[in-house]
Amino acid sequence: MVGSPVLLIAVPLLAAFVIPLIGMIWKELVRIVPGLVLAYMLVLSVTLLVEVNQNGTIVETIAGWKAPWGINLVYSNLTGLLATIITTLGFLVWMFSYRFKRNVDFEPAKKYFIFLMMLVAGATGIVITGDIFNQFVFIEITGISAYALTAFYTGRNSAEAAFKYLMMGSLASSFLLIAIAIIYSQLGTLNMAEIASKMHTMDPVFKVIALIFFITGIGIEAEIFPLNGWAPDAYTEAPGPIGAAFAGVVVKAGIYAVIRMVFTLFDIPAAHDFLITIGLITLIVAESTALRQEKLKRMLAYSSIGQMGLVLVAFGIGTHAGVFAALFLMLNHAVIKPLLFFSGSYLVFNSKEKRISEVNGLGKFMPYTAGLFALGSFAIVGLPPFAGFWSKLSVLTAAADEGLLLVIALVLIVSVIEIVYYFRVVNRIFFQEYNKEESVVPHKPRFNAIIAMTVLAILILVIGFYPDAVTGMLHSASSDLLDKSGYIDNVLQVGQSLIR
Amino acid sequence: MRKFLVILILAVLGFYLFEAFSGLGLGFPRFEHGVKDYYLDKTVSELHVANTVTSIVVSFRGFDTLGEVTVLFLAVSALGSVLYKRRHDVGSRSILFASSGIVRSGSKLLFPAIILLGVYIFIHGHLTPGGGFQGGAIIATGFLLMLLAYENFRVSHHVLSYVESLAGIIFVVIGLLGFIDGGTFLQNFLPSGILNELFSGGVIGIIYVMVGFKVAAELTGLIYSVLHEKD
Amino acid sequence: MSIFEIIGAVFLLIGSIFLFLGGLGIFRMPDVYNRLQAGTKATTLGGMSLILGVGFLMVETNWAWMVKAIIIVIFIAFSNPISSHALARAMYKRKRYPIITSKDENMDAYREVNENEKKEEDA
Amino acid sequence: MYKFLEYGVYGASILLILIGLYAVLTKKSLIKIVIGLSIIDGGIHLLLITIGYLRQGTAPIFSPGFENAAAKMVDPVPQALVLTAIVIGFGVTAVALSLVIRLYRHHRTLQIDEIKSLKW
Repeated sequence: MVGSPVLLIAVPLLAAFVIPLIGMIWKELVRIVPGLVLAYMLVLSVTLLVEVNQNGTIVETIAGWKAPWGINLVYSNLTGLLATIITTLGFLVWMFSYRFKRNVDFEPAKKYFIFLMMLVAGATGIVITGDIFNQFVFIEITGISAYALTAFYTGRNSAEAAFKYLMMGSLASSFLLIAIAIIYSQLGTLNMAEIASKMHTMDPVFKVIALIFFITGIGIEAEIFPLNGWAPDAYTEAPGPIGAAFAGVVVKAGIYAVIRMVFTLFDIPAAHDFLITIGLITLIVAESTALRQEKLKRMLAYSSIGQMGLVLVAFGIGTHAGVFAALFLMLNHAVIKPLLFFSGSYLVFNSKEKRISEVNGLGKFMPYTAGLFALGSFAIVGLPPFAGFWSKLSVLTAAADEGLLLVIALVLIVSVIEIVYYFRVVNRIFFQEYNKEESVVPHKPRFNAIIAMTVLAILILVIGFYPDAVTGMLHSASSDLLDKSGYIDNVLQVGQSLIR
Repeated sequence: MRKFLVILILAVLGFYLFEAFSGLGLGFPRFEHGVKDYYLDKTVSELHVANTVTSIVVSFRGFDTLGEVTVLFLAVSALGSVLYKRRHDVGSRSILFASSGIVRSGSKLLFPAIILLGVYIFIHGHLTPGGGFQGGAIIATGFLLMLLAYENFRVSHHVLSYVESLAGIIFVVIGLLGFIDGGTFLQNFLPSGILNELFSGGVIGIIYVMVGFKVAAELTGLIYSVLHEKD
Repeated sequence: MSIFEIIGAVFLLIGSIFLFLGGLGIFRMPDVYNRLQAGTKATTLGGMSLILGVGFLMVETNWAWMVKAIIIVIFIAFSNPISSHALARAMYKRKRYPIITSKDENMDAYREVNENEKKEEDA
Repeated sequence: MYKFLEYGVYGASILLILIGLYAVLTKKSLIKIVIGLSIIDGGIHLLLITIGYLRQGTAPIFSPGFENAAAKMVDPVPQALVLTAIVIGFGVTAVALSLVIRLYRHHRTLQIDEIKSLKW
C-alpha cells in the first residue's frame, strides 16, 4: 500500500493551515511548501493510479464507517485518471508562477499560493468523493478559492468579474442544495452508490426535477451554455496562470460531476440526448463568439467553453467509443489549453488591453514562446501529427458508429471556425511586421515558466506521435464509467465492517 | 418590463417547486432504510455521544466538517486578499465614533459572561444542543461588542492567526493519528467513556473544541478586518 | 395545580401582554425615540417576566431552572437597557432629533451638550 | 389543519427562495443582491429542516433515562447538513461583501448600472 486517497485531501488542508505559521519563519517557505505539497499530490495520485490499474478500485472509508453511512472516497480508473490530470496541472501552474509574485508584497503572495493549492485540492475532492453533500462542500472550497484568485489583482477591474462569478456560483450552489434536499427526502441517503442502487424506486417527477437542479448547479463549473457568463470575464481578469488552472482543473472537475450524475446516479435515458443538445448549443455559440473576440484571453476562454461543449456531445453519444473520445478530449484539452494560456499570457505580458492586434510580429523577438503558442494552436484545432487530431478523430468515429450525421457535420464546421481564429493569431505573430506603436514590448519568460511550458509541449508531442501511450488508460477509464453495477458493488461491499 | 418577465419566470419556477414539495408530505417517517436509524443507534451504542447531530457532524460526516472549516478559513483569507491595500494608500478616517461611558462599562461587565457562555457551549457540544460553530459564533459576538464599545480595542492579528492555524492543524493531526492508529481518517483512537459524561465520545469532544477555537478566531478576524476597513 | 404553577402562569401572561404592547408600540409610535421606548422598555419587562414564569413553572420538578432563569433575567437587565441607550445615542449623533411640541426651549437638554462637544472638537 | 401547516411550511420556504431570486434578478444595488443571495440560503435551510421534521418528534439528543427514545426523534441528518450549509453560506456572503467593498472603492457607487462590465 503506497498511501491512501484521503491523503490527497488531508495533506493540502494541513499545509494550508501550516503556511501562515511557517511564513513567519522564512518567507520563501510560503512559495516552496505549496509546491512540495502539489508535487506530493502528483506522485501520490500517479502511484495510486498504477495501484488501481493492477488491483482494482480503492474505496476508502472515513472515520471507520463503511460506505452507505460514512463518507467514502472512490479511487477508480476514471477518478484516478482525472485526479492525476488535475494534480499534474496544479503542479505545473505552481511551477509557472513560482517567481511570479516576487515583485509583490508578502501578504498577497502568501494567499496566492494557499488559494492555488486549495483550488487543486478542492477539485481533487470533487472528483474522488463518493458522497453528494461532500461533493457540494468541495465545490464550495473550489469556488471560494476561484473567486479570490479572480479578484487577485487590485489594479485591474477584477472585482467585477469575481462578483459576477460569485453571484452565479452562489445561485448554482443553492440549486445544488435543493437537489440534495429532494434526493434525501426521497431516498434517505447521500451516498452516491446507494442513491444509484435505489434510484429506480424514486418517483419520476422528483427524479427529473432533481436532475435539472443538479445540472444547473454543477453546470456553472462545467461551463455549460447558459451558465458560462462568468467564464470569459474571469479568465480575462484573473492572473495569467489562473486561467490555465480554471481550464485545466475547475472545468474538469465540473464535467466529472455532471457525467457522474448522468451516467451513474440517474437512470434517465433522455439525459443523453439532453447532453448532446446542450453540448452542441454550447459548442456553436461559444465558437462563433470566439471568432469575434478582440482580446486574446477572451478568445481562449470562449474556445475553452466550446471544447467543453464538444466533450459533452461526446459523452452524450453514450457508447464506449463516445466516452473514450470524450475522455481523450478532456485529457488533450487539459494539456493544450494551459500551454496556450501560459504562452499567451507572456505574449501580451506588457500590454494593458491584451488585444490580439498587439501581438504583431512578436515571433521575431520571442521565438520560443511564440513557437509554443503556435504548437498549441495547431494541436487544439486538430492538425494531424499533434494531440488534438486523435481526439477529434475518435469523436467523429464514435458519432459515425451511431449514425449521428448532424453531429459530425456541425463538429467539422466548428473545426473550420476554430482554424480561422487560431490561425489569425498565429499569422499575426509570425507574418506581420513588428510595429513600435501598436505592438507590445516583448517580455522574456522566466526560467521556471519555460520549464512548465516545455513539459506541456513534450506531453502534446508524445500524445500526438504515440497515442497508444494513453489510450489503454483511457479505455479502462471509460469502461469504468459505463460499469454502473460495478461501481455500486465496489462501494457498498467494502468487505470490512466497522473496524472497532 | 424586465420585472414583469422576472416575475413570470419566478411564478413558473415557484409553481413547479411547490407542486414537487407539497407532494412530499410533512411529519412522518418517509423512508424505511435511511441512514438516520443507523446513526441514532450507533451514536449511543458505539460512540457514547448524547447529541446525535454532533456525532453526525464530527464523526459520521466529519470530512464535511473539515471541509467546512476550510471554507471559513478560505473566506477569511479571501477577505484579506480582496481588501488588501499597500501601506501608503491607507486612509485615516475611521467609521466609528466614540461610545458613551454606559456602553463601555456595560460591555466590560458582559464580555466575560459572553465568553464563558461560548466556551460552555462548545465544551458541551456532545452532550447538549450546540457545539463548536455555535460557541465560536457566540465568542465572536463578544469580541464584536468590545470592538464597538472601545474604538481603540485591538486584537492582535498574529494571535488570531496562531489560534486559527493551530486549531486547524490539531484537527487534521487528530484525523491523521486516527489514520495511523485505526486505518481510516478521523478514526476514534481514544476510549469513548460513558454516555452523558463530560469526558466521553473519544476524539469528538476534542475536535469540537478545536472547531470552536478556530471559528471564534476566524469570525473575530473577519469582523475586525471589515470594521477597521479605512476608506 | 400548585401555587408555583399559578404564579408562573401569571408571569407568563404579564410577559406576553407586555411583549404584545411593545410590538404595538413599535408599529404605532411616531419617531425613533418613542419607538425605542416602547420596543425596549416593554420588551425588557416582558422578556424578564416570561423567563421568570418558565422558571416558576418548572421549580417543583427541577429547581435548577429557577437559578438559570434568574441568571438570564440579570443578563437581560444589563444588556437590554445598554443596547437601547446605544441605539438612541447613535440616532442622536446622526442628527435625528426628537419631535418636541412643547414651547419650552430647555426640553431637549442633551442637544446643548452635544453641540458643545462638537464645538470643542472643531476648535 | 395539519395539511394547512404542511402547505404553510413548504410554501414559506419556497416563497423565501423566490423573494431572494427576485431580489437578485431585479435589484440594482449590490448590497441588495447580496441580501437576496442570503435570503435564498435561508429558504433552502428551512426547506431542509422541514424534510427532517417528525410529528410530535423530540430533539435528537439522548438525555439520561431516555436512552431508547430513538424512534420518536426527528431526523438529525438534515440538521447536520444545515449546520454545514449555514457556515458555507456565511463564508460566501463574507467574500461577496468584501468584493462589494472593493467595487465601491473602485467606482464610488453601488449601483449595478454604473459598473460597466457587470451588465450582460
